Amino acid sequence: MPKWAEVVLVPLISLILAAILSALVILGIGEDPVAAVKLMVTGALGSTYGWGYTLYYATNFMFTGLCVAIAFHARLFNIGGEGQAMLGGLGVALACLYIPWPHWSLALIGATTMAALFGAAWAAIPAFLQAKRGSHIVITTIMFNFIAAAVLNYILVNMLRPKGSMDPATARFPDATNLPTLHDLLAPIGINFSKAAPANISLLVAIAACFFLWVLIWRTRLGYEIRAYGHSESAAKYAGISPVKITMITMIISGGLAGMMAINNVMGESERLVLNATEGAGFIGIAVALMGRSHPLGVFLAAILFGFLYQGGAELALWTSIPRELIVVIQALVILFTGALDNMVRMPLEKIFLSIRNARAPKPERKPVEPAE
Amino acid sequence: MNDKTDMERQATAAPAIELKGISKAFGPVQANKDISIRVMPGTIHGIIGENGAGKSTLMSILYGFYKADKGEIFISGEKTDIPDSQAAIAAGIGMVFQHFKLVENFTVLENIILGAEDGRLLKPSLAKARKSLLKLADDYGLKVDPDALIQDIGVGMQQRVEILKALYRQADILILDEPTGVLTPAEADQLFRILGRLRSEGKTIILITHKLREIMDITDTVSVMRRGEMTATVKTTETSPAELAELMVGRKVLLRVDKAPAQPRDVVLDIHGLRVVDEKGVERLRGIDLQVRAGEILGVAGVAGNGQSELLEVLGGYQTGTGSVQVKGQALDLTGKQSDGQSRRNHGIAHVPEDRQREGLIMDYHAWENTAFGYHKDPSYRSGILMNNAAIKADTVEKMERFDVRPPNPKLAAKNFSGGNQQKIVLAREIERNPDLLLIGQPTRGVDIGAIEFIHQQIVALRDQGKAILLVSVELEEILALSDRVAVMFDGQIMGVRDAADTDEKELGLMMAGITDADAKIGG
Amino acid sequence: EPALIFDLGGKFDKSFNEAAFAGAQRWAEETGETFREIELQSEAQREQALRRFAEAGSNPIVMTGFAFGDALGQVAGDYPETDFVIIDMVVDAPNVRSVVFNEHEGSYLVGMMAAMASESNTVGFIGGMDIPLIRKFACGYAQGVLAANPDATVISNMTGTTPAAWNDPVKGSELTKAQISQGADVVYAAAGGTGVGVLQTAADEGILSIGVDSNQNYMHPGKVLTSMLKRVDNAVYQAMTDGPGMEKGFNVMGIANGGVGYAMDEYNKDIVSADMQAVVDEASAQIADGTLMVHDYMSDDTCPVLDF
Amino acid sequence: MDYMTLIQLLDSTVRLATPLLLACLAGLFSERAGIFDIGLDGKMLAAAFFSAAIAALYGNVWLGLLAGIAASLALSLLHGLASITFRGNQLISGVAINFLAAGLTVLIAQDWFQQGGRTPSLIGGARFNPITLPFADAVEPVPFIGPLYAELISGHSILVYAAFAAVPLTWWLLYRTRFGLRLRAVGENPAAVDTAGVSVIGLRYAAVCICGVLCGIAGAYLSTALQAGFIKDMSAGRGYIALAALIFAKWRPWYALWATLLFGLFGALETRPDVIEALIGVKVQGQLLGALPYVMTVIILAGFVGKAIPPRAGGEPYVKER
Ligand SMILES: Nc1ncnc2c1ncn2[C@@H]1O[C@H](COP(=O)(O)OP(=O)(O)OP(=O)(O)O)[C@@H](O)[C@H]1O
Ligand SMILES: Nc1ncnc2c1ncn2[C@@H]1O[C@H](COP(=O)(O)OP(=O)(O)OP(=O)(O)O)[C@@H](O)[C@H]1O
Ligand SMILES: [Mg+2]
Ligand SMILES: [Mg+2]
Repeated sequence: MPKWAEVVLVPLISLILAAILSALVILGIGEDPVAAVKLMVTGALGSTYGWGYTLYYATNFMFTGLCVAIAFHARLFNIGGEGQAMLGGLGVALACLYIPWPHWSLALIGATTMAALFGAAWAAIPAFLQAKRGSHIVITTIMFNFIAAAVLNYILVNMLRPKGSMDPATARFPDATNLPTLHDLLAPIGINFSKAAPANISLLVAIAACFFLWVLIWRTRLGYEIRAYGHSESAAKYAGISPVKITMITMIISGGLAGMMAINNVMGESERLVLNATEGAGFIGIAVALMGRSHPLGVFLAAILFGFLYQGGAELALWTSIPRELIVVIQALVILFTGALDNMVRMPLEKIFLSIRNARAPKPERKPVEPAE
Repeated sequence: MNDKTDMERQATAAPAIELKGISKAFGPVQANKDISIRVMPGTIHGIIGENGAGKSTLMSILYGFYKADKGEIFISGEKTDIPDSQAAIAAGIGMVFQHFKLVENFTVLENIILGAEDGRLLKPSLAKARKSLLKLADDYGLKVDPDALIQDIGVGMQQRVEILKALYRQADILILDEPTGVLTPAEADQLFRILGRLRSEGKTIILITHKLREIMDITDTVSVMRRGEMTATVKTTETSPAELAELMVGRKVLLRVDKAPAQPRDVVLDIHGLRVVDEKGVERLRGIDLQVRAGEILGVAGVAGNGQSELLEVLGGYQTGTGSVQVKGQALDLTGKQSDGQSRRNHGIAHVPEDRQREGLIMDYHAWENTAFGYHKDPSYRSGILMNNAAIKADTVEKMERFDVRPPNPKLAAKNFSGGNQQKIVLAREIERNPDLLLIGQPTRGVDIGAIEFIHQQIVALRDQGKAILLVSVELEEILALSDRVAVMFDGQIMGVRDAADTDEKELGLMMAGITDADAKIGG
Repeated sequence: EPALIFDLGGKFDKSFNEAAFAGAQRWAEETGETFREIELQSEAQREQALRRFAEAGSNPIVMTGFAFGDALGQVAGDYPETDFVIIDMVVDAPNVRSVVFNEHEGSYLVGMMAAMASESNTVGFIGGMDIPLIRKFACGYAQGVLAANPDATVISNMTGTTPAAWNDPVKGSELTKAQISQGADVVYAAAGGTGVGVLQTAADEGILSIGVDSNQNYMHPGKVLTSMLKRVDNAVYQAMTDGPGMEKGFNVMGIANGGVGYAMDEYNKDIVSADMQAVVDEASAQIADGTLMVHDYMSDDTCPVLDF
Repeated sequence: MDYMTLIQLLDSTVRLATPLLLACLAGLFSERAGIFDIGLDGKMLAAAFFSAAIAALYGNVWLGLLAGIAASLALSLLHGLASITFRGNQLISGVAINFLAAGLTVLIAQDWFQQGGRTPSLIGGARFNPITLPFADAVEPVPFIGPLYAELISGHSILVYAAFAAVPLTWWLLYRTRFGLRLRAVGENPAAVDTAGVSVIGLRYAAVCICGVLCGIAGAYLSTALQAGFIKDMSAGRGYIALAALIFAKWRPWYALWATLLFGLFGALETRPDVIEALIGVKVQGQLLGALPYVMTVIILAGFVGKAIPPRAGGEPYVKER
């Protein structure tokens, strides 16, 4: 099968199948699917305001998607992005609240560092347990999500909550730490981007992270070692690649990326740390990484798709009486068709392409027996 | 198509197996092309061919593991449909695969009854199988411990279990796919005695092997496959190894290693009192002393599992041990704390591991990425903090050319090369490093004749450049052909070291069985 | 057209948000007009929903839940023509009406009833997620219990620390059983969906329970002692009736103005004695006229009678 | 801690462990056959909804149970379709199923009952009621044994007894029958099963279906026995805890029992902070107490259980031809 079909056609057909099923569900609850899709598209992509929200969500998913993707390369399944992102939020909050930053740019650097450190630290413990004690990382990271929620709750309620506030949340960060939104960034070049939308400079950080991760995975020795370890632990040992080291480093990078999500939702959007800041973005990251085939570019695109679903779904809930759970169902169908059932699409496509190829080459010459990739 | 020769026409009985026009494609790969073959009952029929020629595929079709795209199967003259293995078993076919199909953490008995249980409960089935097993053991000398776990027994034993599985299912036709690849000479001999015995009872046997000696020794007829096609079927008595080799490879091949006498110089590798205890606490190496000099090949012979693997691993830096190992006078760290595969390479040690697919290569990496494997930190492969992929690719193209890797495409994933070519990629990587010491394990396991010849030449050439070579192989023939001196390992110890010129298979075989000179003399 | 925004718990939480919905519904039925509504699914949507409704011309915009405080503080200034009503939180802006409830007062009353109804002198409190607001309920309740019976014991548990604590009736049920085994024979649930499990188990095990926010007496007739009413419905109804141009500022809904109270209806009239009612009504009057002060946990993050 | 407190704690343990145990055994069948299943939670949730919904509509809890099993089975078959027939990624399929169940249950509940994603409360025959074992009342006054029998052993719903009976049954099925032998084999080396003439696909579907049935019972237990109705997300992550228990149990039935009882005990202890305080002498903060089971799990995983080796072919689709 040609590469373009693998990369474009298969996911596209899967998406269409998911869309058809979603439409059936919408019909099933007595609503009009065409109107719903129109509303979603105009709501999410029809204005800079919609784009602003779509990109805001996409930024979150890029970070968590990359978090899961890098771990996948080392054959580690990090389900703990949620907890790592929560701790990242804590790091951002501490950085923004207790350090008097003179300018947002410095604050961004400081907060990013803290977010990454906190997220990385939270991932490092399960990594250590896996590398040294053989504890199953899937389970420890799930447990660490729960523990993170408890720790964050404790700290917010008992330590960071301003006196008299009933919200388990920190105080608002000082103005100097407020990040420029896309409106601020695009105004100088004459684009009038919606002022209300939360998409902010973190989007650029996320895109940079995608690029750096791509370089890391495919252009550096560390990336080479991570992938080698992911493919074969025994071979990695032979080559002098330490499983302990790779497990630790990969999970630290992974947790750091998840933690960095906090510069978007905590620092960029709410400008304070609330209890439920991550809202399951860590779990969406799994779907994003899988759909993006663990490739940073794929993660980028999948994150935007999920951002669209989130924002489109919000618009649906805003203007129709369709329950918000419909979006959960649509997400599920997208994950199912593009992730789990993609062979259902690929197998027949492969056959079609093979027969096309055979039809083109009239007499199969005596080709060497080795397959051509 | 091959000429339907005389012999088959003369036969009066219907062939036990007849395949007609079998074709099979895996995606774009045409593994079998219009193959026809007849196998007479009560004979041993050999099939030879290069790696990837399609031998295993053809047999798997006969056994119902794969479905042929085209073609017909006749069993004892009757057209038989074999859509799955169940049908094959019902037709009296049993198969021992190249890669055993055993459940590792089941007992021997459980593996034997799997799929052939009597009734829904296990107890009666197990009891019955235990009885038949005893009888089969008596009849054919196939002794196994029915309660041992597969993961705890050696490969030779595992193969027995596979054969017993087939016999327990009352197979009349037995297919063996490269059965001797993992066996010691003694085990192989025993296997052939058993096969002879089975033939004499009227069973039909198909034997796939790369070893021409085995073909000549035991088969009645032999078919040659090349690139998915059947190129010839001949009577064994009417052919010669040289002819078969030529039919296989499509050109003349040299069947012996041509080498000048060694000119050993300084000691490069000096091992004293080396001990290794594995994770389970079992002592795998129990005080090894060995020296390898520059310009010589030291062959380590032994039945698999007697510590050779651990020896290579500890020297290669990914197993911990105690004792002293010096390379060119410098001590190696054996604790695993300051050392790993990387530091060994810095010491000028190159290592061709025993299992190329599990250790030597990343099967999903491109050939060029595998060329850098283990040397990915080499300065020449680096530009700044990034890897210099262009340099690696260029290097790969050169190496592929020098080692005649086919196809010479650096972008092909390692898993898409045949076994022989995979081995050449590993060899190219390690030999071209110009190491002071080359560790090399099972260099030609599962490799076809054409490639073996080439690989042996490369090893000898490296020796002639004055490098020290430690060769581990379970093929005695290979050890004797390549080595200048031979050490025999048994139960984690060195039983003795001999000059290759002064010893023979018989003596080494005894030592491999743990019988020392003294014993041998008393016994003999 | 007014708009109503529900908090993350969802419209049908059988308590807080549902009460708001009921108030809006009542307004719609009486006036024959319609209102817009949305259930949030994400934190980032708070501000989004506010802006979208404001831009679409909805007025007034009513929101339920303290968590809107921050977002409203950001948004209110941008839409000076729009009136906002926030419930459970104070936002200081000229076009915002803030409605807060003295839940501790209502909880105090039901606490007194619990103490009087208890035969074992042990009563329980089961909270949802452990946040200050819920501690405020617990603290008021405990004060009421001890006021009615200084020897009584109050057992207090929170269901959990994550939002899942609002939706875990199984755990609510186990907590109830645990409190029963410690002797509790009246339990007060302030736990959203988890409370459903509490009330159910209390009914199954033959003890009394106390509902929260809305009147939940009907859920197990004769088994629910009373419900602590938080008249979110009234607040919403009032806001919608007042409409644009309403009076802004800070509205405290306490016992004095009927904002909180306890529920009496046909389902519990047989289990609440006249004596009991008399005592509670007297306390209610004292709180209303300021002679009795119930300590508010959130005023200083401490509770004189209960440890958390 | 006195004896009655202990009995009460254990009683609570049994109730909390039951859904975990059923889900854990469900996962055991699936994973022993080589199909990883992180969709246990979703299946439980779907079953909880459909059993409560049908029980509410027809007033018959047995019908409800069947409906719950059917719903869970349908999701299992979906998982089978994705991971067996189409050789998809088993983890992603599980994630999708969890999302699907979370969304669909509320959507359908809202469509059917308009109660904000709940079912009406179940009454009478629409619920599984506790069963009093013979002589429980008579034995009650006997010291020690009496409370043990009357409080702890007697007085659970029939599904609890079914769950406990499922443990020896599972053990027997796995280790004493042909089906069990083949099932374990297919999770270790499907090629061995295939070449032995047994259908890998058939076996795996069978395992996945058993998993569906057990998850269905677990879900029905939540909404029709422990509770009297469905509310959204009521599985509250129990499917994940069951998975943790499965790894804890090293994929073995008896260990699964002990593991889920241990997790149940954690849950029970969480309802009794006073007992914990009495036991360890310091008051534990509420938020931290909630995290205790998870912390304990991590500690145990790190310290005492060592490497749990999953079935070797687990998670990998069986691919013969590339
Ligand atoms: N399951 C499979 N899927 C795809 N291609 C396959 C599969 N099995 C074999 N092939 C390809 O078919 C060709 C024939 O392989 P086969 O295993 O039959 O060779 P062989 O003669 O047994 O070689 P060897 O001596 O190495 O065992 C090879 O190119 C191989 O890569
Ligand atoms: N705690 C226990 N209580 C009762 N029976 C047990 C317990 N632990 C194990 N068993 C049973 O004892 C037998 C041997 O157990 P063992 O753990 O060796 O199983 P196994 O067959 O080796 O499993 P596997 O194939 O997973 O390695 C099994 O039948 C098992 O179910
Ligand atoms: Mg082969
Ligand atoms: Mg075992």
